[in-house]
Amino acid sequence: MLDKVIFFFFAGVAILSAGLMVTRRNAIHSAVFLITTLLATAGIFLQLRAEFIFIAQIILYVGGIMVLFVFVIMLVRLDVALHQIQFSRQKWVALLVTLALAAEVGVMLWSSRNVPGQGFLLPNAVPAGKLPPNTEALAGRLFDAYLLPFEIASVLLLVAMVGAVVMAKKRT
Amino acid sequence: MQIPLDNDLTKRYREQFGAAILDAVEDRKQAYLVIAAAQLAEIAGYSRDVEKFDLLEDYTAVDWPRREKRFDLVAILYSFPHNLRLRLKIPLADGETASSLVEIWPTANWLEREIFDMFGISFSGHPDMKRILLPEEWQGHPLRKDYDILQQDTAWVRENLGIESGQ
Amino acid sequence: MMPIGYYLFLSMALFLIGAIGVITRRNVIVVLMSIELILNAVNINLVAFSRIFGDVAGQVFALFIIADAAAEAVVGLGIIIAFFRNRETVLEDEMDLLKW
Amino acid sequence: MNPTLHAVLVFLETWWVELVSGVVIVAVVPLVAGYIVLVERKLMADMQARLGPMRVGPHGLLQPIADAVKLLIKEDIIPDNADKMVFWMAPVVSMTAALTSMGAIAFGPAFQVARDINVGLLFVIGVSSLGIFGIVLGGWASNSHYSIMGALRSTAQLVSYETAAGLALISGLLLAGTLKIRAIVDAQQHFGVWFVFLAPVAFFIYVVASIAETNRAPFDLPEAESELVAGYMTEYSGFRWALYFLGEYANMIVVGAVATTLFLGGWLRPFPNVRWMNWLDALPALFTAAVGAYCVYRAGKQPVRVQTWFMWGVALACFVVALILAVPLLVAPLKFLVPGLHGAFWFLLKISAYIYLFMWLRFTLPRYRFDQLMHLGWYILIPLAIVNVLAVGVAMILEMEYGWNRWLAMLLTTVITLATALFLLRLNDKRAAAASSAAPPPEEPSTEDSYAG
Amino acid sequence: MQDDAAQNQTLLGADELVLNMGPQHPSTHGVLRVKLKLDGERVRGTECVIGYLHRGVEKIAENRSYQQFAPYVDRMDYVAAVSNGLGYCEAVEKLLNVEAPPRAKVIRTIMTELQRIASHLVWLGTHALDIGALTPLFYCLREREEILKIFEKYCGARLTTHAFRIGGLQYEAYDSFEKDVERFCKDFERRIQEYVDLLTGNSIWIGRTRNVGVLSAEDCIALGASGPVLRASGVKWDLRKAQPYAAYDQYNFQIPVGTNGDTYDRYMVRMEEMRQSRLICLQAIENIPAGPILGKVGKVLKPPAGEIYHSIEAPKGILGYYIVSDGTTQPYRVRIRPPSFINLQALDKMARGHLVADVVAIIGTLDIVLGEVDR
Repeated sequence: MLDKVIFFFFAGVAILSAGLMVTRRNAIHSAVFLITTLLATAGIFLQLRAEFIFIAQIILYVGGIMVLFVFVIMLVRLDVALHQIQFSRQKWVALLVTLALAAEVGVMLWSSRNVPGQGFLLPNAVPAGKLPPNTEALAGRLFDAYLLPFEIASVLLLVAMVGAVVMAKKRT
Repeated sequence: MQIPLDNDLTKRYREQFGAAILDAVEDRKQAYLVIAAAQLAEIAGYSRDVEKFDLLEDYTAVDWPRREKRFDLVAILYSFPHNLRLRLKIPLADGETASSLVEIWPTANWLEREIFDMFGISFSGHPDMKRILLPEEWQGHPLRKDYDILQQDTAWVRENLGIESGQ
Repeated sequence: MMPIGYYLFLSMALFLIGAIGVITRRNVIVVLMSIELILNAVNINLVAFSRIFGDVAGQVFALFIIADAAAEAVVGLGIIIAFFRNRETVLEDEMDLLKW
Repeated sequence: MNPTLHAVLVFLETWWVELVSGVVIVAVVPLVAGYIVLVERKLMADMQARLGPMRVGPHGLLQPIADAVKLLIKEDIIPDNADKMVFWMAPVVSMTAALTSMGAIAFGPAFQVARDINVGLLFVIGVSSLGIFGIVLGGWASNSHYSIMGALRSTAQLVSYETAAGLALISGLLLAGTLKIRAIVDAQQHFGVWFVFLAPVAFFIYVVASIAETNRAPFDLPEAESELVAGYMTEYSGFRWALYFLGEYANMIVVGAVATTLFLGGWLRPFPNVRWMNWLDALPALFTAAVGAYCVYRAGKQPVRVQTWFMWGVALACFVVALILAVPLLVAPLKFLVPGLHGAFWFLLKISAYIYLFMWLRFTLPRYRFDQLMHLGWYILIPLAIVNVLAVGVAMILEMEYGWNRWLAMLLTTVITLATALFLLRLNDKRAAAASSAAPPPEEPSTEDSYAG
Repeated sequence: MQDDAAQNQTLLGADELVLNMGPQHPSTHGVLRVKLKLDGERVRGTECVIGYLHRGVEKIAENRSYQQFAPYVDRMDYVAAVSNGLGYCEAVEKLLNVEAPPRAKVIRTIMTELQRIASHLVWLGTHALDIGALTPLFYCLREREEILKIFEKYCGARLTTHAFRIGGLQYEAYDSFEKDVERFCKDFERRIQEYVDLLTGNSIWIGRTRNVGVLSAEDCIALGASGPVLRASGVKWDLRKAQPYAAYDQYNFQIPVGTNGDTYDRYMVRMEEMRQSRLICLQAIENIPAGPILGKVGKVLKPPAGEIYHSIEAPKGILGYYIVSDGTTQPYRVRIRPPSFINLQALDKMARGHLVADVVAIIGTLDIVLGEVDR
């Protein structure tokens, strides 16, 4: 019962603010709504017992990337871009395509609804009690099975940092 | 109290500039030279470089309305090496411009702007010749003797408040 | 733990809204934000399935996606600043010259 | 009884402790923050040979309430072309970030809202870092030139010092081995010594970084009165401004709590495991009793009758608290209460000591310039923090693998870190000397000479 | 302010941003407006807009008698009123060829040196406050209070004292004058140590003041900067030694000199000056000569026609009086050489290339008082 309440609250907030994010004219407003979406999805991660991803989402996504976005929006004076039209001409084509996609996935989800095992022949979820403590398990898996991807990710971040600094440097 | 002065300083000035040195006087043991406005720049340069008066302590003016050459520019020089003070007085007629001393003593910049603000004497060669203390749109120059202290007030009151100032 | 269908539906919805954002918006910054939204939608799926199987691999992958999203946002914004400094605009349509 | 009512009862039955603690935090913290402001003003006055607020209530004790009422009824002005929604939201974000991060802090073994999040400490840091948005959006929304400059500066400062604080905490967490707040304090109990003695440099870096993170003392540049008038808070007035202010002080409590939990042994009394130091258990009760006695002594001297009554009231409150702390010690059946109550006392004592340090620095040190501040952050603090993390790691391995004595390993690594610190400082001085000896910026021949001196 | 903000394009844009500091600004020591031409944070140029406090003192002087004008002089540099009064009284005495009696000269010296300490204390407090140190201000005000008590006991006023008269003094030194001054000087030694502990060794203070607002000796002399600003740039010159007035020739004291003329050197020079003033006071109260306190000056002063220029070493710099008399009881022209006005001119050369926060420190170190700048 509690799960249902929490899930529908967070899902509702996420979808609503995502929709608002896309339609706002002012970039700062859309940034603020994106932050609410990210926080709502973080809530869903918490509900899925994924604490580390929950906190990683808050620190990295909201505390890191979104601060960057807001910083750039403030630096790039937007009153210049504001009164230019925000939506491109092929708006209706895009809506049409996404509606078709939505209908297709919806029908597939809906038709499989009453097949036993939620339609995907999946085992029932592991009861919450037997889940290993999240951070320790994640750390264990990350640093033995996925050590190489971890190193590659760090190299990727380094490349991104150097690239950004070179890109944004004032041509003096 | 004013006795003509004739010491080696004035001799050097006279032999250097001759007629430009109109008068050399000592008043209450303080010497001052009256010089012609034309040679102001050279005399000032000479005083700083040769006579070592490296500090222009003060630069102001005095208004003598009844005299034909109405204003007296007064430059007070001080020499650090000799610990000596000298005053240069430059008589100027109304409307006549003096050559600016900003190149010789940069401190003259604001001092000349204040003289212009208060007396209306403008200086040729000054980088930024405009009023310094009073607002730009101020009419008249307060420190002139003929500047009535109420004149500005009545004009302003009539213009802004639309009534006659009762003073 | 809700049945998996709900999570799939939620992530699909977010993905579609992100796609609409990418396609319809002319302001590059909002396009970048929509891409972040899409990556986030993918994360929901990963974590949901990781929760069902009780295996942490999904969450590790989600962590890598967050790292990648960060790298992508940093470089994207770098380009935008460099571009804005020269052309005074952030609208996609005006970014049509390969060399200016 | 219909199912929803039943469900609500079940919900309340399992979560009542968390709910009560949550309500206490949201209600008590603004009051406590108000009184911290009063203590700060009184302390500043005392250090500056003056009296501080004396007018409202005896010795100014009702000053925070007066401030709150004033701020409530003050007209709050919204600048004309300000961004209404974001302008309203910014202070709220900054305040909620500070309060939610308090949810995970354990004020004593008993009082904790989010009971066992296993990312405890990370939650506190993550949520309190959301406070940046409050400042950035506040600066942006008020649309005045000064506040945008203030907002940009404080964002840069917060982001760079958060990195340093994070690294300092990592070296503390290495020792603790876990993120759960209760487990960290238990680890310190198990070690028998506070982590501040094992990783002193980490503690020092965290103190400096946390001062910068809460925009205080030598780093309070964003609202440096002299240049930017009030930084991002310029356009705010009335209760909105109070929200920002309370957010800053709540943030100070959060930062103090994190430092206490990780480095100063949370709710452990000094020398937790030493048997013959057990008399320290009596200290909390004696301390509050002493404060009560002092109030009684001062009560007689109050000029106004109301103030004497008030002092008697304060003295009574102190004695009651002292009683609560002392009784469980003596009465056997109440023994189980001792860790909870005394833990809370020690925790609050350490936080107040930490905040006293903040205030002390604010009264004595002048303010850094912005480039010096960023220079200190990036060139000295962050490299030092990284080296410290490596050093603590090496110390841990030396101790575990090679069986070195723990103290020896820690001493060795601290010495290494301090050596790198000196090297960094010398490098910095050389660089600064080189920069300043280069001729002052060349006099470019500006064409319009209107600025000629 | 709005028109300036409109000029600047974007924070990223290259062209300059004109930031307006003042006239209502917490750290401009009065009504001074400085228009800063900024390139990002760097100051490219400054333009001072002054005159908000202009009261036309020199015009008033032409309609007042010599004695009536004396109180106006205190209102110019209201932080160091006693030295203004001393300058004016000595100038008029020179005009009258009258000499103040020795007892008056010694008391005048003591009062002027006390006023110098008080003026430097106000400077130190506000300068430290601008750079962020909150505490020194209250320590300085506490000491200054002692000095103001002495002034109040002597002449009834604390700030604009009008303590001296042309020809000598109006009031005899009250009986515990020597004791008060001695108690203050004894106590002041320990107090200065408190400021030194708070600021001199403080690395943040050194960081904020070392190499900020550097002014070389040649620039100082060229720009006419005088007083502590000149001495901090390495010129060992003090009017009290070069052309002694009042009773300064009877006491020995050193002239503090700085080396590279930055804000830190000016701070050290002014601190040392406070110590020297304290020594002068101690030497002076040992033997205040007995005798009359007012010279042979009649009720109505009619100085013979002529002009004189007399300058003294005020706390801010050289304070000069050029008085022209035409034989009547009212001066024909009184010109006051304001040290703050001329020192402020050096702000533009000192502030170039620095950050906005430094401009605040530089205005503080120039120790300007707007009453004197605008007159």
